[in-house]
Amino acid sequence: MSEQYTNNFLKEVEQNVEEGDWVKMCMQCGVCAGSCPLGPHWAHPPQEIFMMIRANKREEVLTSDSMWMCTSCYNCIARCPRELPITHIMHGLARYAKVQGLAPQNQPTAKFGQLFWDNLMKKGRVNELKLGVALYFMNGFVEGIKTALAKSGLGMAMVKTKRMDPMEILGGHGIKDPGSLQKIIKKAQELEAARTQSN
Amino acid sequence: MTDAIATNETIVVVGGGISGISAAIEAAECGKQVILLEKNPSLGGRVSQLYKYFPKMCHPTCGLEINYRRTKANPNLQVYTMAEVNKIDGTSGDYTLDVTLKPRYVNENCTACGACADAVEGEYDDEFNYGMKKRKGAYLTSTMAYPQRYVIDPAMIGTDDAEKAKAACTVNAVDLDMQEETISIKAGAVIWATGWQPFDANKIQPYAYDRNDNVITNVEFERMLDPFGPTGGKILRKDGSEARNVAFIQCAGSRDRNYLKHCSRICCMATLKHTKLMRECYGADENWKASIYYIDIRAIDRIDDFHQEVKADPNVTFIKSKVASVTRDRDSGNPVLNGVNTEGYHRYANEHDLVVLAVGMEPSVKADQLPANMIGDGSGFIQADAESEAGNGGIFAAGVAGEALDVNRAVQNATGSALRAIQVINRVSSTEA
Amino acid sequence: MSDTKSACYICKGCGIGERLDAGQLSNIATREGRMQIVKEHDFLCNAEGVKMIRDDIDNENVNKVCIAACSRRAKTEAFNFEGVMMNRTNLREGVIWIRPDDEESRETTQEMAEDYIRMGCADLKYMNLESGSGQQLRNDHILIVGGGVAGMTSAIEAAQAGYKATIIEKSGELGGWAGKLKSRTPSVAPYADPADTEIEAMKAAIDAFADVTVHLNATVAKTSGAPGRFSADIATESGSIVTENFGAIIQATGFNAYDANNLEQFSYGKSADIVDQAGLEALALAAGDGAIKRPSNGAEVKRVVFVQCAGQRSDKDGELSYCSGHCCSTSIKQAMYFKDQNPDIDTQIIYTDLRTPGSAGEDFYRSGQRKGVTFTKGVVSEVTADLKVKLKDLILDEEIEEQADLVVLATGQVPNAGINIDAVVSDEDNAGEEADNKIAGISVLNLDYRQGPDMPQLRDGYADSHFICFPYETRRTGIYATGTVRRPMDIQQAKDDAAGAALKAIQALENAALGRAAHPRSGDLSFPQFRKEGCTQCKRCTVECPFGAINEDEDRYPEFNESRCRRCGTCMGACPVRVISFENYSLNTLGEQIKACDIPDEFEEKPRILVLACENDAYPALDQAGMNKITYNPFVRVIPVRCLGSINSSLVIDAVTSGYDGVMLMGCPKGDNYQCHFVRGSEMAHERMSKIEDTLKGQGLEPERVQPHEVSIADIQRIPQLFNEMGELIGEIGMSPFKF
Amino acid sequence: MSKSYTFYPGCSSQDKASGSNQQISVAATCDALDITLNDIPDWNCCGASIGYAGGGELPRIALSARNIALAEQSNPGQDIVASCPACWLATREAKERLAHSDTLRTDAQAALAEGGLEYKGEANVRHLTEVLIEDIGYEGMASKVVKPLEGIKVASYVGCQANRPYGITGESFENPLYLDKMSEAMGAEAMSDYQKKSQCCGGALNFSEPEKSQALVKDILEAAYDSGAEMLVTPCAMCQMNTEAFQDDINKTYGTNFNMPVVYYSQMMAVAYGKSAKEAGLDQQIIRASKLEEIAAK
Repeated sequence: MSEQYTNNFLKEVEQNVEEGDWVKMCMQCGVCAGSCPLGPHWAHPPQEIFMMIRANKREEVLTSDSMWMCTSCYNCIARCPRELPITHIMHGLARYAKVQGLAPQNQPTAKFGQLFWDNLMKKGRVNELKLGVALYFMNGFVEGIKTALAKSGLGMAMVKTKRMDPMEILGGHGIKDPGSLQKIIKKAQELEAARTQSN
Repeated sequence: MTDAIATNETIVVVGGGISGISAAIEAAECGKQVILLEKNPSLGGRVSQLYKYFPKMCHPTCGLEINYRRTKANPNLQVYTMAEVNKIDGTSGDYTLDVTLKPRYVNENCTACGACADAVEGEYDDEFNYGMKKRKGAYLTSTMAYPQRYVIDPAMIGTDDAEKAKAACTVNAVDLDMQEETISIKAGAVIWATGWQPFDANKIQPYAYDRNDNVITNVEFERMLDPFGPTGGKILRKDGSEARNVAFIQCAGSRDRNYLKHCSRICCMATLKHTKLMRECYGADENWKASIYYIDIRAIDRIDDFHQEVKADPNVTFIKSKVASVTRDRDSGNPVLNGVNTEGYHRYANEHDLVVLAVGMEPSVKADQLPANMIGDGSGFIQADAESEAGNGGIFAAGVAGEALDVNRAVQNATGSALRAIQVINRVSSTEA
Repeated sequence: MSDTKSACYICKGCGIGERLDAGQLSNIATREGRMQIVKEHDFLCNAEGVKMIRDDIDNENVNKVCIAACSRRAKTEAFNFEGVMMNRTNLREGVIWIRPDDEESRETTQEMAEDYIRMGCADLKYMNLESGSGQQLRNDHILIVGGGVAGMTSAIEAAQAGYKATIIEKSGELGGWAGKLKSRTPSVAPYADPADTEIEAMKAAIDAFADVTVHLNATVAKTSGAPGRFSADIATESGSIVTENFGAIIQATGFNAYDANNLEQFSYGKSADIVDQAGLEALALAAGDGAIKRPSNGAEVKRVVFVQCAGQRSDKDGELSYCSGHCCSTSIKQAMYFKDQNPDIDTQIIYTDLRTPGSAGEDFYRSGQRKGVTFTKGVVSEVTADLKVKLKDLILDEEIEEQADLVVLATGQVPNAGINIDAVVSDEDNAGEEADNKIAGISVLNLDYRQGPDMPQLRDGYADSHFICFPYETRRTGIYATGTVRRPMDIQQAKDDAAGAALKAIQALENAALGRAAHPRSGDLSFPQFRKEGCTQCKRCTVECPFGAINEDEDRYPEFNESRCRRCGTCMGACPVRVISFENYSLNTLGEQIKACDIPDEFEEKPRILVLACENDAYPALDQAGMNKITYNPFVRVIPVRCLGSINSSLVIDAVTSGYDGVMLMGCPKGDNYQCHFVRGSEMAHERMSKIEDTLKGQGLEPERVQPHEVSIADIQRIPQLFNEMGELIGEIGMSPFKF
Repeated sequence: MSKSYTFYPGCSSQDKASGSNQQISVAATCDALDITLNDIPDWNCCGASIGYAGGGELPRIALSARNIALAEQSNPGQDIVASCPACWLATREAKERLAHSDTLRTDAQAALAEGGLEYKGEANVRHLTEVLIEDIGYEGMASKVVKPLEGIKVASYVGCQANRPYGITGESFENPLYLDKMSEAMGAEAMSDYQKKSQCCGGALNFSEPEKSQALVKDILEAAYDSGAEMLVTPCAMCQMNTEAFQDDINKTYGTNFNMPVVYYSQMMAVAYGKSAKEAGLDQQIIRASKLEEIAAK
């Protein structure tokens, strides 16, 4: 109770979240909330999340599924009268929640995002087939079969139109030396961890 | 015309809106020689285009009438219309202004009898009504116009209408050969009162002003309410139907880093006034609705009572929200406002008959475009230089040229600027005495 | 009156010649108007026409000129003859433009014009040249009451213009509230940080001016006189009274802080850690560059909450209904005191509408956010003595309770305008407790005016000022209110305002020296005089003068103070025995115009409707009706008047009893949002008309034959409509029985 | 004379990937316009808009930094051009962040050093449409047309990332007109009244939150039909995939019967420039753009 509106969480966000030091600049006009294509699916629209951060509602914010609704359409950024990089702050908050282990369980975008990242990390380029398959089986084997069947029509169409290659399962695109890229990224991850508490 | 009779004890006021007029008259009534320069054919500026003032709901022309009478009665005050300043040279107590006088094509013989206007046919956009109405090529800006002298639209020169106007004038007032000329004016001090212009609503793309006929600006709405305005005092949509469900979008362009970063101060009060005018307009008929979408209602100081009165009006709704976008309803084609009421997160998509954008004020001449070296703030308003409150040497901003102000504050500010100009003049005369 | 020579010039331009029989008008001017010279001209306002008039003035000694042409509002530059008496007979906007150009209208239109010629000549006959009172004095010394930022600024600005100033400050030092601030909100870009109040610099500047005198711990014991010759008794520190003369007065008596003890819900007074904004400034000054400490225990403040609109914008009894304007920026500035010293201190501002207008305001708001000040849109319901802040968070839509260790209440400004004289006056009728409270208060000016010791007040106790077009115009000529006594404002606005007030004071004393009237009849040299032998000492003129221009002398006769007078003529309208007049505007000039108009006998079925129209609004509206060619009833005869206040009931009664079928008084809107340029003129006229109803009935006349109306300058269509309605009414109730 | 740029194709544009038809048509178009595109050797994925979840800030930026470093190494002085809006955006964003933050720049440099690379950040990062509009111009594009796309009514679906936050200089975020102008330069008829030009299609969330984003796609297609269009044209692989590939699902969900071809502006241009349907990648449409094919066959 008495912790209401102490700036602890705001400071935490400013230190650890991508573009987090912009949060304090919001003037609660709500143009972001009204501009988001998935707006209706946000339990807490961006402007409200900013207010919650100032109100020190750490748990509520980080366990929220809202940030994961961001489609990266940049409408909010384009319209924000205070020039807050809202899209990036939402990404940053989502990522931070995930790192803190507070992101909602089975949040599909959180999972897919991780799959995507792991996928590209393997070879330096995205392997769409493997990504697709992984996506289908994201919620377990049985679910996966269902999805796969449901989507097989699409899969076939993609294959038919040469926009998907079944052979990719055996390899597919990639950069010459994924190892060097992985080194670079590993270093980047270490440096970022050092800069924030996100480890 | 020969150069104006002016010395380095003359005060030149640039801009004939309410601030410029006030500064000029107040100084002249202290016995100073004053020259007032206005770029339009008549004085009055933006206030002359307003139908009513907040908070008294009285008519700007009422105060203008008194000011014009004071002007006519005062031999110390010379007025030049259609005059623009190109350059100001010199220093405090000794300036020379380089001024261009555009041809009016009507000389001082004019009696404002209107014969020329009756004689011509061609019609042109009426800037006084923000182009919502047409006017003749020979015209008087309004029946309150001062000087009460007709003017001929340069676009009419060379047409048959021009000759018709000349032929119709029985007092040899129409002079089609009038040429643009440049004069130089001496001055001891200059008061810069070039005022403001409404922010260009086309730039506010989310609100579709450029693509939706039923999205207009607050200054256009104001013209509609004037019985002699484009709609004869009715609140109409482009298609001629009455607008009874009107949305007002505050901070349209203001408080927004994408457009104007400053708060324009007057827009909240203007919108509150507009809801009162809607009530006046629809009278006993209760079938009307005004919705105000706002971030903060800035009805500063004593006039907050005005805000309270409007809040008490059952037909007026306040929504705490910066509208995200204005779209069109698929079936009715009516404008739809999309956004979120941030007082507890309520999403809306509201259909209205008419949307009024409360566009803000931007300085007509930005500080960095001035013909003399003056300091501006980040928004293009002129500010006093570091050394003194007294301003940039002998050049002083008055009214909205210096900050977004309402009429009352603009006049106050202009009166103070008049004194600062007089201080310079008195210093000059004492050293030369 | 003996050596006058009158001339009438009839213009035939702008269609007047075609629409009217000018020859006939000339005959009337000569025969009935008794004009010694009558000339017609095709284009009177051109150089040749004007020369014709000028020559008659120079060579024929013409000193009374009747210009029968367009409205007095048109071509004023052309018809401008110094030193002669002149009037304008409006044949264009007033006759041909408001009548249809057809055969059947021709006769009535001509008659209209003929009447106006008769009236113009009559008016001229009784007009005299303004002579003034001979009271003019020049005094370039300005009395400034109040040594706060506004008063100091007025003094400095006046001195910089070469005028003398004397500041009377009731406290022991200059600076007022601003002097008690650690810093002020910034007035120059980038509007990012608290700025120096510059009070010390201003004090130094005042010391440096030889012509600025300062009396500390002093008050004004008595003020008498008028612009140009005010006399003030100054009760000085030593207790002695110093009497000095001044040309004009500026009242810069500022505000008192709202008494936060009224705000029980916020526990002010129950904890030392709950302060108002002034209290916070004191703490900040005490802290210097160090951390601000909690008054209760001297511990460093970790968490400060600012409660905006504390006791303001409220409908609660004893709280302020208005917004003090500066408090949002002030709280931001005060939050910066903490943040600039130690960014880890939590500072929260709880507001309903954040009001930081303009370019400066919005930049300062952003700067506050950048520094980490937290802004919460919410309503604080309670602050407990142990500093729990209970609020409704309007964004997160929840009731919450927070723990602060310092609470700052943003309370409002209460004007210090002296005694509410209207309350006093109204109490002569009904003395009640609540009225007594209103009277409570100490006079700041102690005017020895018949109308009371201080300036009239507006709602909420703010000192008089016409608050849109003419912010400085008060009902006490030559006395200007400035700063927070006039309207809530911040330091920058007060400085702007004070510079303007200084100009008005300078203007007032310069014009007083020349006997020229102040706004709105600026430059008018006419002056009210009265016939002592006729006066019954009824005091009406003194009471009704909106500007308190009239005192009573030791013999209880009215004493007119020229430079206080605004020349509206309300006194002339008030006088039951008709003894007050101006040289060029009197019951005679009006009465004779009314008489001069030809009244056909009732069988001709040509009624006469007399319209007395305010020259400020109704008359310009009629001109515009003419410009828009809006036609109206041909039996209307319009006389422009300075103000409806100048209309004496006897004029109206004379009119209806001499055959006019209707009389209409066209004045400005009255009441709280009055638009009357002379404040109460229009109101007085309505009162007077309501009082003559019985007289009319006694004469067997329908009261509706006399109609006062509130009209505005924009009633271009409505006024002609009212004329026509009056015409119809007369059709219904019949012509006046008083046609002889 | 030929114009040369360093080219960043991006994952989806690879052979047998979801956007391969874009790559094919881009090649054909550039060939017609005498534009030389030199691939960034050994480019890697940009991390796209979804990379944040697994990647975080610096690692994501490092991905783009590597591409920029490689580009500057291989083709010094050349602008980096991407055809995929996501690739363009990620790369340009990374460049700006690195320019604005010394911390990020130092860290990124340190990371790249692990791969023996050095980041300069001098090259401009541009989208192919920028190149076409600014370096070739609408007249320039029109001048190469051999088969005007007469009678084809297209709705320009600009989408998000080709439009916000950077977009094309001088264009509006809410109502961008450049695709209309390009279509008209090709002789097609642009439906100027198209209301969903810059409406989001759900992007990557089409995979994780199909129902939610397909609701958006439904509006996009519906508005296209409302505007009288018979074909959607887009600059974005993600948009193309989302608006074309799921029309069946949407028809099932909403009982609509959408069947609107969705092509890349580059496919449209390739046809107008006289390339074959195959060269224009039209054989890879799930919903055949038959009208374009007809013209191509002429």
